[in-house]
Amino acid sequence: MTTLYAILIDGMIYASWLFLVAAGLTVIYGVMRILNMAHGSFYSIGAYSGASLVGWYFAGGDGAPYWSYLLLLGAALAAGLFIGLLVEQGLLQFMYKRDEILMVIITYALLLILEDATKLIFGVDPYFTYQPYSLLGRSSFGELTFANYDLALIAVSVLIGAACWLVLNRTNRGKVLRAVIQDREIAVAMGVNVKLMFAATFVVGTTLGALAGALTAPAISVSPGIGVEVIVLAFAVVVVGGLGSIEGAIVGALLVGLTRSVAVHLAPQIELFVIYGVMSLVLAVRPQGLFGRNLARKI
Amino acid sequence: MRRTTSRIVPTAVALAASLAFAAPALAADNGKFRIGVVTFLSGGAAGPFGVPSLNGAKVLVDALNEGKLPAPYNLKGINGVEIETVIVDENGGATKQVEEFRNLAERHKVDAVIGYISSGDCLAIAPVAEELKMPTVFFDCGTSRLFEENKAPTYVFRTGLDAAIDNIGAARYLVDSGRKLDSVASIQQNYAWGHDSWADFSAAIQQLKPGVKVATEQLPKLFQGQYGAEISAISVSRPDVIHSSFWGGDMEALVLQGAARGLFDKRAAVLTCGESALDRFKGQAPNGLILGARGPFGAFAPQNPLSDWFRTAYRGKNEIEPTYPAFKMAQAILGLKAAVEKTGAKPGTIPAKEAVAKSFKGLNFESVSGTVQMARAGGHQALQGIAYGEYSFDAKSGKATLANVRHYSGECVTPPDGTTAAVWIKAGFPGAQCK
Amino acid sequence: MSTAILETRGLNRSFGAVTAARDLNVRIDTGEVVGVIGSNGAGKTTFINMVTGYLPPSSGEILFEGRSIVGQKPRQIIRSGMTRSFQVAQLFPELTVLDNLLIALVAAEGPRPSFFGGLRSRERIRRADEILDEFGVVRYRDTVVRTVPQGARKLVDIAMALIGKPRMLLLDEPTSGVSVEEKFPLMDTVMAAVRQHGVTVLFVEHDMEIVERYVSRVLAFYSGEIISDGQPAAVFADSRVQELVIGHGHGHVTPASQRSAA
Amino acid sequence: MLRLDKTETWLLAATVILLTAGFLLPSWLTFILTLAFAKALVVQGVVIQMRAGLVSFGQGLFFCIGGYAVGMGGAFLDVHDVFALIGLGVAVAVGVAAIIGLLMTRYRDIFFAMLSLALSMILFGVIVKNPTLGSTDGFNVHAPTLLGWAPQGQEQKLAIFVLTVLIAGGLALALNRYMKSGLGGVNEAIKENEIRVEFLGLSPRWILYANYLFAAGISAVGGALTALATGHVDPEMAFWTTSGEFVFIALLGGTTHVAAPFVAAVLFALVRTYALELAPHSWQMILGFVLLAIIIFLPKGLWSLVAGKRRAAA
Repeated sequence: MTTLYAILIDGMIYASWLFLVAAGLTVIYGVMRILNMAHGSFYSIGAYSGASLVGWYFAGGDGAPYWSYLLLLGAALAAGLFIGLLVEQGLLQFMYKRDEILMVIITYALLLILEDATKLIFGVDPYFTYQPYSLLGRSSFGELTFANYDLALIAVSVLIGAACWLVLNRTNRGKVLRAVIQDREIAVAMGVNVKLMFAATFVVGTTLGALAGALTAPAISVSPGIGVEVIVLAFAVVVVGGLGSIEGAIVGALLVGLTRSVAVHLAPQIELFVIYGVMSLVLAVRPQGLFGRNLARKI
Repeated sequence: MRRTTSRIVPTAVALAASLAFAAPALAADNGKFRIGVVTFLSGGAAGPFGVPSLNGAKVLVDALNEGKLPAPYNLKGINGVEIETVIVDENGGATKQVEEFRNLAERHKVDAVIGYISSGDCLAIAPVAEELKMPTVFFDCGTSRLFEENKAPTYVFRTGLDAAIDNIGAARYLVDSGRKLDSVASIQQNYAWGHDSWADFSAAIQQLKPGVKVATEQLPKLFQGQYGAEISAISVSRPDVIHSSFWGGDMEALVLQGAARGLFDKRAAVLTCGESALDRFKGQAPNGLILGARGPFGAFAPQNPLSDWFRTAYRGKNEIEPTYPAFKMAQAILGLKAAVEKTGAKPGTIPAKEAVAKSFKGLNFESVSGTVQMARAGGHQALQGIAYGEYSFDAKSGKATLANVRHYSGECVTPPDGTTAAVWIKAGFPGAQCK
Repeated sequence: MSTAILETRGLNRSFGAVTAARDLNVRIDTGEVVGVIGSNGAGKTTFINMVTGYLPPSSGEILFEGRSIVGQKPRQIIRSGMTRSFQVAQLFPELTVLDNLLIALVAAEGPRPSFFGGLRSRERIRRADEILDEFGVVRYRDTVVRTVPQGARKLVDIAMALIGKPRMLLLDEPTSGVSVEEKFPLMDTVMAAVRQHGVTVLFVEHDMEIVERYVSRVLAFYSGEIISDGQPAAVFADSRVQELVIGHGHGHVTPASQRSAA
Repeated sequence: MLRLDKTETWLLAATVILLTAGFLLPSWLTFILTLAFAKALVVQGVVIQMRAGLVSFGQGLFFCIGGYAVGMGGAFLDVHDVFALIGLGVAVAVGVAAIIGLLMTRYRDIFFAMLSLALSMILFGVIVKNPTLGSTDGFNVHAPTLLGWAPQGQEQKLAIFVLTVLIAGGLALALNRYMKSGLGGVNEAIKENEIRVEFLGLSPRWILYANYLFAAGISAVGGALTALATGHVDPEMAFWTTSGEFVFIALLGGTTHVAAPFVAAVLFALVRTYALELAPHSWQMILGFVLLAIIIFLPKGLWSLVAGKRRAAA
């Protein structure tokens, strides 16, 4: 019994984290058809800026601790905006003619660069900024205790998921975006400023990545390589859900998150394979992912 | 397109050739004692291990070149020869490391190599070091397989301890501290280090306290960072003791998340690599958390002129206390220095590699961790004790110290030659001398 | 009494609510040259796609030389002797015209191309040059297809369809996207080649002059149905065809060409 | 016909030059070359798939199989002859490819890339979970024998270099034939327009399948030679970043000429070694910039440089 709801809560927490990590990736792919390998770097940059800013804030000592949450968000936004604009304006905008797979490789190069850049800027010592995490305290369900911060994370990712979905499906901007997704040429013909759309989307995507990092930072010890670790995870989630679909990312995250937590509780031995297992399985049955559209070519 | 090979083939060859001739120039024989230092500068192991060890190396090498060390190491550099280091990033896998090792030996013409944190790299490098007759000192990697597979070493030495000792020591500490110890939960990173550590610990604890139950065995992926599900699983299994060989960021994350979720309330937990974060926990780790340092290093290192000097010098350069990786690196360098100088080559000269290897074998030398005897694996493996203690944080001073420290002599926790750790534990530690 | 080479019985196909083919019963005899007319969305291309196995029919029977080919893959149907060309020429844009033909020749030699036998064998190049000559596109021999004009691309597309020595050839709007002055020369070349190989032809066409000039029989499609079938003169005289097809047909010649040019 | 075309003559020449060079160059360099050529064979596997429009981010799967076949053959099956070991690796790799190829050939573009990545990561997981295979530490390869002859130390390294150059040369000839063969042409055609290939009466899937098996085989040879040269295998071989490196080298050289991957692999090894020394803290960044530069300025790889020069000269 305990195990059951442990599985559920753990699954939910992990799933919400997975979604946070995957959201930016799927948004960018959905609009720009770029499978962004550098997403992990945006995650770690967010984590580092969040951690260092908060760390600096608490090092200063006096100052209401609760402001640190705003600092986390601020750091994420700043980092996301900066790096997003830098990469999009400085590099990607000249590459949109290239085919999808080449974009993957371009972003792979970006990953290599950003990983070392982060290292040069923030050093290799792990950042350990626990305050925002321990600040919220814990709550107990029967014999199980959970950190309120983790539970709050669920709320946050629900909010973000809802926001993305609403923007895409309920606003004019979103409708225009979907037009761009459907057919770039026609959108251009309709006078949509695709360049702007792309820039905006990319920045949103990177910011989401950075946000995921910043929100994770207090719960972990931020050290080199965390970015690379999340890429493959995020890919798995997005591919399972269907590339470019927010709904897909949500379902993918839940599926992977819950399956994993079942494995951890009932069969720790197979934990390592769960994610790739789920991914290969889904792809084998439904190549385009659960929510992916596959377009037969017109001849 | 076809005709183009005509250009590329010669270019390639020319390029290769030019490099070949460029090589000696690169390894200018400047009469300095060249040491290849290989440690993690990138990836997850850089922060907790790589950089502290590199800082340790820098502090020591600079001081040696200035002849600033206390006796018996007051002879300048190594045997009076100035030391020059060639630093290599250990990141990137064993294949790449073998390639880089050959570069060090044959292109940079180093006189010795010190390094390697990853057991995989040590296993891959050992045979190459023997083949190239290159004195090589492994300062940190802990795999028991190192000298089990490389039975008759000549040029390979390890001044760090076998990981089996961490876990035998941990088991003894738990038993001796007389805690309630009916069930043990395990959480290890899912790779060789974690597997081996748990295998040794569970075997040892079974020997010392028969009938201990295993509550759960968790094996999260290396660098996973999120341990929510694992922590719940452990809490649900209600163990008396938790054993973990986690290191670096993963360990800090586990402690933080576990503490926040009361994982360590009313139960003991032992972290075999915990000491490396002693000053980083800042009270986030619960008092009473049992920490190890993979030997008498870092905060466990005894007071002696060398360790006092090292602590001060390290603090002076890096504003923080040296952790165990820094101590282990220092120990490796001191070992090499001692070995070279014991060859009796006249000061100011670099003795032949054979001579260095010969005098390193079975060497006794003073180190930042006390006296080290190269007394295992036929004189190629350091024999030292291990210590464990409880984390205790003083909120007022904001300083963390170690309480209830227990030391175990090398003879107590180290298998004698001719038997493997696993066999020795199973047999009930025959010949172990513990006071 | 000539024999049917292609026959469809009660062929139906619908995309969701839209019916692209309703109860099509067509019988084409060996040696015929049949034109298919109809406004856009009348189901002409759908018909060809079903017959060549690109679209599975919702229901109905397709017989090629008496054997049912429903459920067969395009490649199987092609091998059994019925090939097609495309409304938008389907070529290998980054390869030269010559290489396009060479690959078609390799394909014609069998379903398992050789691992090590060179693509540019003397024999194949000789054949390719003959074809280039036959279709009057020699001057594009070594040009990358991407940069070759529409008309020539159409010819190469059709030439590749003929390399397999088919007994039946389906042409999907052979002149769409081709400039007015190119049209007749193009069709002349194609029909000459076709006659020389003695191939039965069915082609979809918007341009009524083309249809009138080359076909022996016309099928008029309207919203998935055949509303008229017979001698060109008779079909064109049909009032429903006048109203539903030709009216639209002409109206759509230009858009069609734009579409395929895009 | 066994008439050699120009490329083949040059390949033979290069092989001979390298063989002689092996006895003159310092051993650290021959070692780098050995690894580079072995790696280049894996890259060839990536390249022939790229020519068909598929980018494999999981070629490490077969690289690793080749390597572990050598290691395990020596450790568990008591097979020590290099040719037997390499053969074993190829057999296993092609066998595995024959099964998963049935699945893989259904995918294109990033789906192919992602799924190949996932599959090689599964192998990584399997090995990591397996203590008898040394988990992440891997294990050392037993000293191999060449048809009964058991060279030692320096001699052994040289023998493996010679072996690698000979095998690489031979495979280069075969690949050159393959690239210019009917099948090679059709592979490019599939990249250009798969539907047309189907409408020419061919089965793109069957052809991609054949291509996939071929690629798996070559990559396994590369893995086997790497294992023989380094004397050690570990799961890193199947990790996705390793596969990323192969894609990197493939782009560096370009897919237009059979010799490109070899040159690219050598350059890569040298660039990396020196980047590692000049900037031990930021060598990845250097690689990243090189890769970007290649994509932006030489989209067809270094080879276009040479080809371009030729055109200019002509």
